[in-house]
Amino acid sequence: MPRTKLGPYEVEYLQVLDEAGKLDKDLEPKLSKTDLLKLYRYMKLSRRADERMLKLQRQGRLGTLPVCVGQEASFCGSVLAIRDTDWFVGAYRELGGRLMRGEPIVNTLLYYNGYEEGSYNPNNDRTLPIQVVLGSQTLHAVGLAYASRLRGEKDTVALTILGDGASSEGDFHEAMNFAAVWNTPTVFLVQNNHWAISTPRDIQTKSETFAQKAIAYGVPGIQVDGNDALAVYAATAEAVERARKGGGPTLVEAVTYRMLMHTTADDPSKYRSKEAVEEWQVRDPLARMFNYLKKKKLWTDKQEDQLEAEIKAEIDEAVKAYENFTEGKPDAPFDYVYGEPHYYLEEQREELLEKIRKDAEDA
Amino acid sequence: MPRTKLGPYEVEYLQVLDEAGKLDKDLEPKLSKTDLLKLYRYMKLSRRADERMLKLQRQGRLGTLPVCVGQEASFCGSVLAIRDTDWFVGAYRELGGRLMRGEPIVNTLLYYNGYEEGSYNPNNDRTLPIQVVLGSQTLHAVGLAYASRLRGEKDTVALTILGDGASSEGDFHEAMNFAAVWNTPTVFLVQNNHWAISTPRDIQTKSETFAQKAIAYGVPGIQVDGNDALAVYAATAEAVERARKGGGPTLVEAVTYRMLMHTTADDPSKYRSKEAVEEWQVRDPLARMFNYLKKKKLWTDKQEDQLEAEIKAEIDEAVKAYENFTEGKPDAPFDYVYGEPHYYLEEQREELLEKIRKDAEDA
Amino acid sequence: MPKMNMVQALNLAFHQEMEKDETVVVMGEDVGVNGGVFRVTDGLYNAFGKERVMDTPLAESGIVGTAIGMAIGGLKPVAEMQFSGFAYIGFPQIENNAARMRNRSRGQFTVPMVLRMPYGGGVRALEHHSESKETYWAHTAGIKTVIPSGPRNARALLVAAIRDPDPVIFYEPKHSYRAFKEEVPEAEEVMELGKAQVTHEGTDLTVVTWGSMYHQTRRVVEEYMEQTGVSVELIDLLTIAPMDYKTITASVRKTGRCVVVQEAQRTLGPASEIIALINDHALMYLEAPVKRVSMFDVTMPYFSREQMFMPTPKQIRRAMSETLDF
Amino acid sequence: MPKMNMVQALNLAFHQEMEKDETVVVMGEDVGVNGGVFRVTDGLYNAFGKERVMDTPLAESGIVGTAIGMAIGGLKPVAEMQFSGFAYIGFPQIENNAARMRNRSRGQFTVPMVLRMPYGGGVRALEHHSESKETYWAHTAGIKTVIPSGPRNARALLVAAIRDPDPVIFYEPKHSYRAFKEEVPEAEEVMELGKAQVTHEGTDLTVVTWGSMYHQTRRVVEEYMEQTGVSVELIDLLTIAPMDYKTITASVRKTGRCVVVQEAQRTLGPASEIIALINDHALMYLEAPVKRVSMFDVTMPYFSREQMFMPTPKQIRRAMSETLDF
Ligand SMILES: Cc1ncc(C[n+]2csc(CCOP(=O)(O)OP(=O)(O)O)c2C)c(N)n1
Ligand SMILES: Cc1ncc(C[n+]2csc(CCOP(=O)(O)OP(=O)(O)O)c2C)c(N)n1
Ligand SMILES: [Mg+2]
Ligand SMILES: [Mg+2]
Repeated sequence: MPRTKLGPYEVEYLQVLDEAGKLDKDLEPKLSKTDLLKLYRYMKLSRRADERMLKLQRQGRLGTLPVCVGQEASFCGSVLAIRDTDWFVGAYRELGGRLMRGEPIVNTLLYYNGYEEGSYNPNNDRTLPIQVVLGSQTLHAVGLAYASRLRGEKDTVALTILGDGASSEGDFHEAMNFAAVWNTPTVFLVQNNHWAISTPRDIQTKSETFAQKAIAYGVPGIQVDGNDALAVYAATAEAVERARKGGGPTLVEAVTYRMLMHTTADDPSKYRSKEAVEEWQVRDPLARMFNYLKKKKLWTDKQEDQLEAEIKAEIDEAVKAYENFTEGKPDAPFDYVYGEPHYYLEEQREELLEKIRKDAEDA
Repeated sequence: MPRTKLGPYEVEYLQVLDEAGKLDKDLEPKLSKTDLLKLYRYMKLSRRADERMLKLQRQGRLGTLPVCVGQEASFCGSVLAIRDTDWFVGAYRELGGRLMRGEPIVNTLLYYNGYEEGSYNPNNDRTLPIQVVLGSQTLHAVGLAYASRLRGEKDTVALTILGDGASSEGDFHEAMNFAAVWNTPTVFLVQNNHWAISTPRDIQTKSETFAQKAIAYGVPGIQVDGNDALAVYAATAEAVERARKGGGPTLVEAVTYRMLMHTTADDPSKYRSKEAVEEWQVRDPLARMFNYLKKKKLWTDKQEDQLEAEIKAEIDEAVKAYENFTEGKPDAPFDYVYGEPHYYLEEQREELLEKIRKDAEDA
Repeated sequence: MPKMNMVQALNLAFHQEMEKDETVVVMGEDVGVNGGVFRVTDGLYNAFGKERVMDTPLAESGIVGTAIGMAIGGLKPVAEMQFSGFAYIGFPQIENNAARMRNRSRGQFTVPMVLRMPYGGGVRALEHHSESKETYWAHTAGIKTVIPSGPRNARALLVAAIRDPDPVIFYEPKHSYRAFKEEVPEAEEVMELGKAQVTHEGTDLTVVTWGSMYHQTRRVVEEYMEQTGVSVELIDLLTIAPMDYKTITASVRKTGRCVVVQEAQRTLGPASEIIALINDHALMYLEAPVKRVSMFDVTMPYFSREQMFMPTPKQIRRAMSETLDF
Repeated sequence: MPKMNMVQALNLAFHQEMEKDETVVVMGEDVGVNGGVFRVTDGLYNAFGKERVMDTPLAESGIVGTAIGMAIGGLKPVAEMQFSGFAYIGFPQIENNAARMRNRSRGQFTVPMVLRMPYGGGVRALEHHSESKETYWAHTAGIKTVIPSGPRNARALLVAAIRDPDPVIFYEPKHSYRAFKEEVPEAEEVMELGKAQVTHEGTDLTVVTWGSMYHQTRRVVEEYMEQTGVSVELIDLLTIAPMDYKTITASVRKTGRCVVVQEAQRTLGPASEIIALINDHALMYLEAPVKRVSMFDVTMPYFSREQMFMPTPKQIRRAMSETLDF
């Protein structure tokens, strides 16, 4: 008797619009014109905002920051698939996704200049702040999805984004497992951009794909071309739909590439070749969408110019608002230690204020 | 165009000797008579030692302890597949496996009576002590395997054992991932005994098997009948062989059952039915081995009686040694804080001794 | 009033709070069908169902991290770590997220959760089952660390912790779980967090302690007062952080002498902070050094040697005498 | 002697130690090809190869846990946590295993590993990149917690830490990584762990500090002495645990006055322990309360407000004056 096989276990791969601009009609998601243009707009806004922030940083006007250039399809495509009432639980490399959630650009600028004032989203209270501790947010997304279901919101889902590197953390494992066991409406999107700072994807995991990690938890997994906004949207939308209907979590891997440095503090020439990056240049998600929209007669060069101008104005305005920002009270951190005051903290607040006063006097 | 499939990914299932005593000749491992009898002997010794410890505990002569009844094939079969020079990194539910590693029974008794004196193995310095923190030991096994390889021990492997419950810990994920990426000679054995205290296997994971979790890491996985010592041996031996040859880690799932309480502090009637347990009674690993050996003419009823008597004597002796154990010096814990003394600790040692003296005087 | 041990009193708090507020949920390893390994959550599964009383997979970071999500999402999760010795696995989620979400989001998101865990020695348990490491939590801004000492205050503090708008670490002295009973009123009782309690007023010596050391110390104090006529002020700390130092320093200003009894290891145990606060606010009133009675700077020994390493009644008594005679 | 900053000095220690002892291995996120995000391990990958200089998957518990295995297995792993704010994820492995293996195995197995991590504020970094949480480690028996203050002692202490038979937490003040240079001898230098250093002898006031606060404090002290003629004894703690309290209490017995400067949050920061030890051994010599200058009991603010919350030079100076004038 031969030894028996268990399985087979499978995950899927999805590409709708390939890098040469070839469209798979059968797989094309049914997106309205409005949605398509919104998607494109935010991808572009994300790109331009990144570029501007990079410039500001180089001028010493912002602290260390990550940029998202090249990954716009992945985070904009996925965020397009959820509603404002769904939970969005990201990391830090999904600027356009956050902007789609209504986050003002100025908040991002404040955030990267060291102000808590910029680290929340005043326009959507179901978007968690930027998460620096890799992978830890994925558990929050499971808890949020659970809470929504228990509180009777039958069709709220939570979308969480993490990096290829973050998938190595124990928290990702525990989050996938809890989501599967509890069957929570949680969609996990791994942005596999091939790098975790200087660490290449192959040092991160030996598995051929990140999508197949779904098999460990008995849930569906799908790998998509992460530079193909239509594929990312379609896969996420399907996962969201399944989750809304009580079908539980899905793991989506978006294969993309980090085109620039990890953060402005990083020098990628230490660890990767220009050629590796160039290979990905031709797969640019923005160009691909642009061509698609034009082919579909939804977009013209003139509209493109208009959009660029609009976006520039929007970013200019945000930069102005940022530069006019007047610092809040110095003791603000004491307002956010506890919900109810404790005398010892209040005494310390007074000490801080006195210290500031005296430091100024001693000058 | 249809969406494409990735995979298929597979894991294997192995059973050699089924519960009805049917042997699959093609799969029967080539074990010498000596090895087979050794295997059986330790399975039996484990069972009897467990039974005696349970009795001692009920008489108040030992602290809280777990027993391993029903899982003997799983830990003895796997430990048989490694050498004394390999690393053994267990948890706490593998008594017979530890005894095979040369651990004196008396040490186990001392350990469960709260003495560090019993928590190491004087006869083998490649057996880590009992690990209480679930899953954390799996990472040690990866590091040990790595160290052995780097130090030029070309064919040393590390075998680590964990429970189904422990597989939910992030550490298990990280250990599997590190082992795979580093290609370390590490064999992971999940003893799936269906329970983690009161938590049934289905609340632990949604995946059909624990073996398929290997797919997440791109390494081989195999599920075996964990009450079939021959299958456990064969699967482990194969994994060990692969590891020795530089083929990297393997995940082995041994499907077995916790026949008794979690520990002596636990009352399983709170959470599981007698019927569920009875279902597994017929799959007893000891009976299966006994019949196999008899059929093979390697064992007789008379030998069985002799073995029982021998084992009883061995355990009696250990209990006597345990009862004659004279407590070591009270300040011993100070000897094991640091490898080199620090004056502050030495002062505290003096304080302890003085405290003991004065407490006695004040009596 | 019915007499209850601490397990029963905590269980009462759960039943009443979950009845009253349907956003309260309970989660952890074996807390559901089994009612928890110490039976603190007994009966909740049957009363409130598996959606509100969750047996989780075996993963402490997972428990804490999902509880954080639930708390942000409008629930009030009360999560159990089976023993405090395993809670370190959930610690990163507490330090990195629970303690910071209010500040990080400028109050947009808060984490009203409770993380309960049995701590402390004296129950003949295995390694990792006997530690007192409240310092790790108390040194973490943005959370509160609470330790009840008896059935009645355990119940009233747990209710307060559940209702508190912030993450509360609720350290339960497992040695006192079933050690004695107290009258616990059926009607709701809530105690304020962040407040110590003077349980015995006195003028000659201040003794500060908490958790399972409280009752041992109380017995020593009462016997001592009876035998010597010395007047001792005994303070049950109840909250480690934020610390109600004024209750302590007011007492020390009066007595001029102080003994602190802690089960924790010496270096950087809560006694160190108490001494620092006395230094800050009452140093010049001291007539003797503050005496700390504590575990030593060693890993908590296995149970055969555990008792010797923990503060003993005679040791506490000697510390009191020496401080008075200084 | 060549002049080096702390990064260069640490790098020198690595090169020499790895050359000398082939059981020394280096591991962590981005420590290999990239040489670490602060370049402390620069060049090691090329010099010693990827088997001894490992870029690991992104998992702190994995790094610490596998390092423990390596250490038991005969290597001397030096693992890096990219920032101390992420090291909590490795903390359970340290508390539960590294700190206990010697005791658990009665000395059969030991864990000669070093866990390095940059800590502290002042570098305009993101959330979680600016904490000083040495207390968590220092409250853990069985490990040593070491914090150098300058290039020369950083190098000599790292060598000692690598050779130490036990787990050492090596907290690197990232603010001082490149802030200044010192002469560092090419020839080997080793400093004893568990020993504080009196860097300035004095008679009127003792000032204790460590890590990145050391140099800021030193400047204040030197200026103060010059301007006022007061004689200050300055102590660089260097090891937080086990603490060399005698160097401190001997000094306080002499001066009668003490200021402790710490970057850590107030409650249960190392200053609390220093005050407790002064209480234990030198209380009656105190002519003024010990003054602690510290961060407040809040989450370290984002960098725009960070400096204000950390000890400032003027604040340190005022603390000295107030203590002298008390
Ligand atoms: C828990 C944790 N460990 C380490 C870091 C430091 N760090 C910041 S980003 C990064 C790499 C992240 O890689 P990946 O998850 O792939 O996301 P990407 O940056 O590529 O978007 C590291 C190591 C961190 N922020 N959190
Ligand atoms: C990290 C950790 N969390 C919790 C516990 C408490 N605990 C001890 S055994 C156990 C169940 C373990 O189940 P499993 O891994 O399946 O092993 P088994 O007991 O079935 O052999 C639990 C929750 C622990 N020891 N360690
Ligand atoms: Mg990445
Ligand atoms: Mg089990």
